[in-house]
Amino acid sequence: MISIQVLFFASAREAAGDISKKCIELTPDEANTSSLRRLLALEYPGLASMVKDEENLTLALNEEYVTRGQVLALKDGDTIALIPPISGG
Amino acid sequence: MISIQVLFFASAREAAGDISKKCIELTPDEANTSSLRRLLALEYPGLASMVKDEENLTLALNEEYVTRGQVLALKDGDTIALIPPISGG
Amino acid sequence: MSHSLLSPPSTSFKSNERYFIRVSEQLPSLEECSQFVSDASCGAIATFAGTTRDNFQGKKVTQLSYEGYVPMAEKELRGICDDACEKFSGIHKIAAVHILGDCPVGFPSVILACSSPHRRESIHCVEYLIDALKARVPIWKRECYEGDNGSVWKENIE
Amino acid sequence: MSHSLLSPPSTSFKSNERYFIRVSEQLPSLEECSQFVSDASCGAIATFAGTTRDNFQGKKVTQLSYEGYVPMAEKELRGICDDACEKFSGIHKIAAVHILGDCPVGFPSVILACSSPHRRESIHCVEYLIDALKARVPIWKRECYEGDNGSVWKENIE
Repeated sequence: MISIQVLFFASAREAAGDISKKCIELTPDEANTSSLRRLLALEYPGLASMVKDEENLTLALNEEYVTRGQVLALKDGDTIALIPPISGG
Repeated sequence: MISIQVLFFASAREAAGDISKKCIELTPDEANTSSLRRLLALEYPGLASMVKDEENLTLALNEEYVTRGQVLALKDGDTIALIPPISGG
Repeated sequence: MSHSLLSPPSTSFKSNERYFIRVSEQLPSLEECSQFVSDASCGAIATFAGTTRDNFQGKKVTQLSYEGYVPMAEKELRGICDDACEKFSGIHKIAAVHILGDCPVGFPSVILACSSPHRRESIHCVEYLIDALKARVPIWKRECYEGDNGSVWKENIE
Repeated sequence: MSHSLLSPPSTSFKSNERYFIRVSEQLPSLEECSQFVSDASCGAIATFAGTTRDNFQGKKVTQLSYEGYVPMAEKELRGICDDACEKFSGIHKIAAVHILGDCPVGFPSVILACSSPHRRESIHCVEYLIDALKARVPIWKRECYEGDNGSVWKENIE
């Protein structure tokens, strides 16, 4: 098992029930961004439609955006942030 | 005779011997911008080459630029400014 | 902090750093950002400030409230500054600061400033910076409306 | 004049006038120009400041000294603002101020600021304003060099 940290922001944070941060354990089989999206959808039903939709929610792995369509391996200690459409400025 | 006011700025002011302002009398025949340039060249030899060259010195009549090539009539009480190449900013 | 009418380039806000990046609840002032980028070798300073508007599609806006992924937002801002300096070779210094938390109507939420020897590059750079900020920096704004009209998370569309 | 870190739109420098035009020995500050144009209906403020550079073609510049045909310069600035508002329909307010007399290295000689509901127009407007100012406004600068290198009247070429 590996342990990663998940950060929730803005509408994703609210959809998950106002959770900002969660430590999640993954089996070696689940240790990638695609499986993580599925697990988060199961754990947070309110977040499901958002987290399964790459158009709607981008991931950042250790403060780097994950390109749409890309599936990245996760390792122990990684930080994943859930990034809904941004609106800075 | 009509009487106009001539204002000298920057390099034109210095070329005329550091004169900023001068009242000039014109006969009805001389009452236009083209004759004024000739008269100023005679009166201020240091200014002559500059004031005869429309490329180098623009006139403003009552705070409006005189378009290159244009000869405007002057009337009593008019103000003409000698505008060397500008360099604001 | 006190400014005379004719503000000299202050030494109090000088720095050897090329960038002044900050995402925080305390937004530096326009004057501080401008002073940071000002330099004797530069003849041009361009700035852009985004401020809270009082209306959106006919609804009266009372304030915006900002949330950010701070370390990544500052990292992205730094990346945008690097890209800008590569794109506009004359750029000397850049300030890029963004507020977090509440931003009432009329207050600035973002300030960008840059300096260059000549004017064209600073002006174009500031436009590049705000476009890139809106496209890349993980910050979110919630728009709050008057009365019972609630609030919504906005989305930069452009 | 004192500014908090988070500067609100000051009421002290507000005006019902659309333009703030000044050509004088006392240059208003960037903050004052920005405050003049700021408005609750506007989400964008762009500014440009031209400052005295310390060098020109390898010669060390000590200061610039400005002379202006003041009433006509202010009239031309007003004309430029009118043209800008016609060209960029979203522009709300404009400040356009220029110094006269000496302007030491690092000090601003000209400040332009404008506001609009959205960002694009303010940024493009500020570029239009400085280009037009350099082309039309009857102001002259003498560049003074270090040591025995004298001074020359400059000419805007662009």
